[in-house]
Amino acid sequence: MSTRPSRSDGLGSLAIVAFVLSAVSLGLTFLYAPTERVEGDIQRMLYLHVPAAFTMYVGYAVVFFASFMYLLRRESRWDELAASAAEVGTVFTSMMITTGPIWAKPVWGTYWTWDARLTSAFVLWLILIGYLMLRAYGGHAEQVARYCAVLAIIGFADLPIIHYSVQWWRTLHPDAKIMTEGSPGQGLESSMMITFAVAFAAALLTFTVLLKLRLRLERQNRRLDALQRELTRPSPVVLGSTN
Amino acid sequence: MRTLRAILTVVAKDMRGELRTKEALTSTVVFALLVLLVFNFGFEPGTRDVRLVGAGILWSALLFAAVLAMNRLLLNEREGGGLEGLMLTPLSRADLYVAKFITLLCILSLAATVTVLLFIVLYNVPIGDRLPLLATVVFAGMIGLSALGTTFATIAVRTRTREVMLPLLLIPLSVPLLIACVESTSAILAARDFADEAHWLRLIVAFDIVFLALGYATYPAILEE
Amino acid sequence: MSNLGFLFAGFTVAWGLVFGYVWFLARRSQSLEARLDGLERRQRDNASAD
Amino acid sequence: MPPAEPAALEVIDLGKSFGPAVALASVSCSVAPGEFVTLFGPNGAGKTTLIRIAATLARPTHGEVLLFGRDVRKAPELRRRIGVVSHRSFLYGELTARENLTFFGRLFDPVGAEERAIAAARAVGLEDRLDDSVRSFSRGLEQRCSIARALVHEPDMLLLDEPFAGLDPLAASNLETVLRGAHESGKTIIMTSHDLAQGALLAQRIGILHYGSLRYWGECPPDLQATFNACVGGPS
Repeated sequence: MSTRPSRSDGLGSLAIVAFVLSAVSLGLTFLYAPTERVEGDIQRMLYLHVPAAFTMYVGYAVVFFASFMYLLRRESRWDELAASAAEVGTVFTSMMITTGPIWAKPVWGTYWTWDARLTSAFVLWLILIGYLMLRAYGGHAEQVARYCAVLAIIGFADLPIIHYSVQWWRTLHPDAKIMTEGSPGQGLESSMMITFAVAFAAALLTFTVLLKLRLRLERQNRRLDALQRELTRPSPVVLGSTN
Repeated sequence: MRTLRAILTVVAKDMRGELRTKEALTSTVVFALLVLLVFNFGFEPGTRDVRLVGAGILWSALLFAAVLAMNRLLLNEREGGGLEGLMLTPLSRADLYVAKFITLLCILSLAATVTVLLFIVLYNVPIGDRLPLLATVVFAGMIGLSALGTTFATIAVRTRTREVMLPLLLIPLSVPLLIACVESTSAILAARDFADEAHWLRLIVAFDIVFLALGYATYPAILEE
Repeated sequence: MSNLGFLFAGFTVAWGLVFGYVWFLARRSQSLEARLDGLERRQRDNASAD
Repeated sequence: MPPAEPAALEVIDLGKSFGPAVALASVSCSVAPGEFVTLFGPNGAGKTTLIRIAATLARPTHGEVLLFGRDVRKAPELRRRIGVVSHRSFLYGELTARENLTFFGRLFDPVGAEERAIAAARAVGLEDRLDDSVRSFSRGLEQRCSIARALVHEPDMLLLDEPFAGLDPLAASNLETVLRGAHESGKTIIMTSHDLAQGALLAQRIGILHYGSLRYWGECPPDLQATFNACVGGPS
């Protein structure tokens, strides 16, 4: 069925590149990028937060695409990809959802507020948790694959609706628009742009490495499951042997 | 025509079974009543307060009662091997979605009617002639909940932790619907000009259409191995 | 500036998450290996018993 | 009988798997109209999977299954020609036997559903209990009602998954009579069984499945136990 993945799939060297790039990004963030005038040093958190958020959306897109392909083709490799991307995506979602409040405390004076972006991020995180729970408790492997694919497709269609509803909910309130997130792009210095670019590349590369690692593990796990079932099948019990 | 008739046959069978045991209906209404009671302790009810928090209370009661009804309803199907019996008939899997959706909508609408009336009485809501508007919003909300609920109750009932699984999957996905329903309900309760709030009703309708279509399209994948 | 404390906390959490996840994957990989060992042993036992 | 009549069930290189996990490897066989076939095999051999695919409940990963010459995946109306009995009854406990049978009959054809329901109940000897709710039935009665449900649309073929499991001797002999009657009226019958004696009693042809492949297919051998052991016993 599935071919044994070759040892030299380049994952090791890719991991090294990802690590080096992340270290470079860290260096640029603290040594190269200028201190922002209004927010001060804490603004450097955004070099982590924004790429993490972007990578989360990439993860979502991969899960959606793989789920769609799974329902279309019913090949287990698409389900393996969806399962892996959802888990790695959860790591980046968690990264975004923890660095966000830590950045917000000194800037906004509060860890959490039910602002539009925070709320929708929180909802997305909950959807992913539900997805992983369904993976864990959904029954036998083939059933889990179908159920999770349906959840991923419905969840993905929900993303824009969540975004707009939360936006309306907050901006149309009289007490809205307390604060807007430090939006990159407005009068950004070129050194900031470069730092952001490296940070994005580092995050995406880290995502790729983790995804490949997780995917390899998933495949091995499934092959082992199948092997175990073959080998530990109960020896045939014959009833009615009085015949 | 033939399909429609078969779908209605399934709905009639479901409703007959439900009206005989009244399991989903009674448990849902009693549960909604309990939520209304508990919130009563949280917020000192008075005419002014109801305008602010009434919508939240009403929709909390409706949402949690709906989750309860969904769990009950598909559990009945599961007892005898459930949907598989229906899958052996000429009805297509997508038609089964329509049948289950209509049944769920009927039961949720009945339960919601009772809940809304209880809410109005218990919280002294000065609703006046805005009752039809409130009914429209509640019914539109129930369509959306039933559309998602049919899909996820079918999934949850076959998982190991179904009581937790259904709300865990359903509620985050229904957030836009809930926001829109709460916002338009509070506009109605506060007697604000509804023309300014019409975008919420449009959002509810869009949500209903999108998730009915997706539910219809993906239901075969849930049922068929 | 006390902000640096927050900054440090944020970066620690983020890197911690990635390395924690890698560690978690490594643990799972180890448990797979253990299962594989068990199966191999079982297979050998079966073969010698038959 | 015209010679060109297609087989009641034709299975060609059928496989069902999910990734590396294989439920059915590659099964090919053919069942003539009016034949009575019993499938044997240890747990997890693929019997239920085969029945479920033939019943249009599961899709094959590869290969083809033809019912009366037509692909099961492309012709859902073939469900009118098969009746399926599984270890679950597919009945609704809160409704009576009559309501259950009429309901299923109506889904196939609204005309004359009530009459067909009564006829099906009579065929399994359930006519006295028609107005009792299914929840009050014993396992044997429930099983009979389940068979009546499978017969209510007058199918040409019956697919039964472990119909004798959990029945006491009296109920089992009742079921045997019902199956013999259905077979004599010209229906093709395919069932699975893990009980060699019971399963071989009515079968004209048997199949033995092991590890998802068909190890034996043909007339019932004189010493079924020995054949069975040879198929599933030693290392393959």
